[in-house]
Amino acid sequence: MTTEPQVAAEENSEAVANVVVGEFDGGPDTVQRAAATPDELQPYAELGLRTDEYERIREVLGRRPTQSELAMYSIMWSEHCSYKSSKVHLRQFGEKAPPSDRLLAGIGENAGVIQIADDIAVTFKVESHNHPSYVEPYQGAATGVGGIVRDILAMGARPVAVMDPLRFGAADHEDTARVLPGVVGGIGGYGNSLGLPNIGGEVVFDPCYQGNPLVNALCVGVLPVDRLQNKAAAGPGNIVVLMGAKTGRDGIGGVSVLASATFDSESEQRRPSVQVGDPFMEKLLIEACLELYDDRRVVGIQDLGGAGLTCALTETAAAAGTGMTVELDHVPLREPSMAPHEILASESQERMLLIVEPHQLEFVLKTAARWGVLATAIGEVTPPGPDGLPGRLTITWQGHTVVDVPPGSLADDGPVYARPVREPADLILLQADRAETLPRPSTPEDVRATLLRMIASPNLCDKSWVTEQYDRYVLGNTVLAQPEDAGVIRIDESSGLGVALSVDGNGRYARLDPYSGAKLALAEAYRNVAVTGAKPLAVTNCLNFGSPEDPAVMWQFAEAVRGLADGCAELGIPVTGGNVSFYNQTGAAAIHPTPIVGVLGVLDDVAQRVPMGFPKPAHAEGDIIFLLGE
Amino acid sequence: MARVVVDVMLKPEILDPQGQAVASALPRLGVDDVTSVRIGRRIEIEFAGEPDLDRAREIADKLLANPVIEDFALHIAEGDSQESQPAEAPA
Amino acid sequence: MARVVVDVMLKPEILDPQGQAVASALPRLGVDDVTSVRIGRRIEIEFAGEPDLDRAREIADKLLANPVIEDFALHIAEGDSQESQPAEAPA
Amino acid sequence: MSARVGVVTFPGSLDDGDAMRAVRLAGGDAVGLWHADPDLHGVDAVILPGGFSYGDYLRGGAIARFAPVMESIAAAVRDGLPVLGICNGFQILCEAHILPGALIRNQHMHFRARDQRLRIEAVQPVWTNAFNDSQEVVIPIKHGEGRYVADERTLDELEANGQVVARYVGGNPNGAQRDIAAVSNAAGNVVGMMPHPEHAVDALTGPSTDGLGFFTSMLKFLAGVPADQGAS
Ligand SMILES: Nc1ncnc2c1ncn2[C@@H]1O[C@H](COP(=O)(O)OP(=O)(O)O)[C@@H](O)[C@H]1O
Repeated sequence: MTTEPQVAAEENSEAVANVVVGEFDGGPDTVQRAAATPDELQPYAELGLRTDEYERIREVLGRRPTQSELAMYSIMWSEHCSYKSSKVHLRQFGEKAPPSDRLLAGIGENAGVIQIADDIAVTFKVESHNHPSYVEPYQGAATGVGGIVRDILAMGARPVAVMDPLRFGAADHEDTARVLPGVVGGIGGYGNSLGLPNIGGEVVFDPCYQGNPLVNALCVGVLPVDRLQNKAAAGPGNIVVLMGAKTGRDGIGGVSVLASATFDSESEQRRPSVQVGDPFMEKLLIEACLELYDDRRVVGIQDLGGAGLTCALTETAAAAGTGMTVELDHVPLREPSMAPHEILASESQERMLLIVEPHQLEFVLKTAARWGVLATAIGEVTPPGPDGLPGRLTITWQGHTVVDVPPGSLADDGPVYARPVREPADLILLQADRAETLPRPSTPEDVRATLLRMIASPNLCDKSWVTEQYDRYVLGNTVLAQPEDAGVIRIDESSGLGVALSVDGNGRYARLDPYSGAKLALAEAYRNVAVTGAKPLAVTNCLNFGSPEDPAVMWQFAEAVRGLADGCAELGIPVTGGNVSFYNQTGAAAIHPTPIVGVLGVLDDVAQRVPMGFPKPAHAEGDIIFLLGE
Repeated sequence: MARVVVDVMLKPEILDPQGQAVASALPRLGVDDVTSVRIGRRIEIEFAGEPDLDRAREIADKLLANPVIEDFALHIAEGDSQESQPAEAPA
Repeated sequence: MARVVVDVMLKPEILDPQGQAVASALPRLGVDDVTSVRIGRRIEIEFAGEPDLDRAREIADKLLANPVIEDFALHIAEGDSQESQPAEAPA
Repeated sequence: MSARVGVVTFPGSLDDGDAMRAVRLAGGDAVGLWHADPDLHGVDAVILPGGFSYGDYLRGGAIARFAPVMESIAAAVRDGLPVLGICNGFQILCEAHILPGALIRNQHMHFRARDQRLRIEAVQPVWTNAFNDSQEVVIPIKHGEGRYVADERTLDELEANGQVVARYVGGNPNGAQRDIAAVSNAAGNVVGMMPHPEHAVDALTGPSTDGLGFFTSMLKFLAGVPADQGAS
């Protein structure tokens, strides 16, 4: 699951925000009503669904969807939730991956989990929050950190560090002066308040990111192997608990087209797509969840991110093959007037969905209360259907059934497209303009001038204005952080066991050759980890691209994925998770294809790590410097 | 001396973690009848000459409030400091 | 609905860098006649029943303002949101 | 038997684990204290750790000051209990008026994390007896609201009484008045400091081991100070 809103869908919906759905006769659009009014027009196109997709929904349901169902399908079948354009390519990560017995959870889970000792595992993942960070840099970046931290938490891990690969437009552009301080402030504000050391990242400037800054955030967490959690809503009769912040109208821009007729244009504005983060609530949520895991109180757990309750309910039920009944009236609301589809679509932050056995409910509520976190039973797991068929998700609101769907149809069986790909027309020209043809500095003065220009360039200059806003020491296990090429943290104080992490990417290389560009990003991160003395074990990635509907972009994407998958196969380490961010595009201009690759390695004893700087020579005559490689 | 006061508050539908944290601390002070706390900013702008509302509105719009998440309102206040404003001085 | 509004400002002798930053950005907006900008907090407290000024003053005194560095003032405001308060709406 | 040192966890405390580790490395027994529990469990000293108690959205420490545990601490302080407030803990002590002054937003308005040089200005018996007069140490800072302010008279008094425990040198990171990084109460048993000595106790994970001195000072004090230094 990702928290990346789909730009195209958002733009669509704004344009037609005033479409009214049929007559509303006061009550909600129920399943019964939907069955009785098959011809009612529905604004599926405005919600970003194609006609054939809408037809498929009607087929799945055997009737038209209710308003709430339509909202749910539009979210779950969107690019960012369904991976409909990327799925066919991402499969290579699994197919080409070397076998590994260390992988406890892989692609498809909230984050990949890698065993690094008999009883210790780590989990890590990088995710994007690009578009929200452009709209509201501070909150967008802050909630980006919040979102990836919950992914890690959902695996059963205590989050222990974050990293933040960033891309901005030109350093001297006035909008960069708005975006950059906000993004850095948001990442620091959220991460520092959670007590997560920031152990590395990137700051890169390029005009291609002017309208589409990239805010990727990586989180790594640690868990005892036997505390691994999963999202399956197993066990009919178990209780569905919503824990954390109240639900408000955050981030429901995408479904605001479903406004009821009673909303006037003024309340129309009261539909922020900006989410505000509350790191304090998240910190409490982390502590409460970890206590519940340790006490074995939860059967399944899922974070709420981009698609809110819709995603969490359908994914947990689908993962177990069970059904679920949910009473939306029990969801604690920040704004009492919310309609059911708004509750289902809300992207309010700092929430988790828990599946607990009935006799554990009291303990769960007590633990939550002790940490000052709201926890509410909102539903129940129901048995699978007869003949091994999966169960159904039914959702009621004020006594009416507003949703009755097979959860797998939303979570797993979304549309899949093999989009057309075409090599960008300008690529040949770009590639022909080779570095060899550039003028070379020939005199010492030229060399000096070139060197000075390079040192002063924003992409190479000192990054401490950024990194000084991040806490690197909290938790007391940071062994290497800025300005090192890889971050190293200690996991086990007694043995010295630790991990090294690096995130790297180069959009300019990828623009010239996405296949090699992705491989180079992987190689760089791999090297950065290896030179600390760590053994690289696993890969995560965030693929930032333009519109998948543009065959040239899709070609870049396909090539980059192929390159990364091949590179991983050659190096013998698996991709364990990641995230795709499409539509990083201003008008027809896409950003450079920017695959960001994170590599995690393990060190048996962090005291043996090799830092980047040359230490004071141990011998009077000085140490010898070698250059390895070609 | 007269100043323009700009009050900037989060839009009502936007989560206000600050206000929420204060609200939930109140019971510990023995206060149980507060239903909500919202926290925003108060900005006092002093002009060299007459307080200029239009100017202040422009400043608020461009610099003081973040229109994505905040609303603002402004008014002219008399007196040296907040305490001596008749309308605000029950303290 | 009525609320109590508490305005908290840094004492005048305490440097307010945020206000200063705004003030020094103004010339770039073409504003040259502002002599000072001070930034404080505006806190809106809603009570279950009638707005309770004494209660609010107690909350302000104990929690909302730190007397070492801040002053506060309070008043009752009518209306749903800041914009519609008559007392503050000469804008 | 080694001294028992309580470390309070508030909701939003972050450096509580580090403070406990530092106590152990210095040779003490670390005891976790919970904000909602007024019982100090008979500890010999208390550390209020860094973090963002209750989110610190209003002012650092403003809400934590009302935690049940703080009432017990305020009472025990009057009886001479050694208390160290680090960063957020310093803010809490100022908000509770256990220490004079206040900590407000950094002058440059950014959160700042860096390895900071400090000069120990008061070798006082409880928390800094392990240092030499005017010794310079390197200890990390990391805060957004660390600018120490007080009125001039208070500042003069602090200086005159030797209550300025440490000052920033080589650059003031937050605009603190008179470069003040740490102060004590008049009795000397309570010290508040913005820098994080608990992050400078192990060369592997910190910029130095200079921070250890604060913890060993306190343990030495509890073990019984040499007569010539005298307890407060
Ligand atoms: N956004 C960021 N967040 C955290 N650390 C960063 C960030 N950007 C750069 N850094 C860190 O600053 C250091 C220098 O970065 P950079 O100049 O990009 O180095 P390099 O070119 O060697 O990767 C590295 O340790 C890097 O991890």
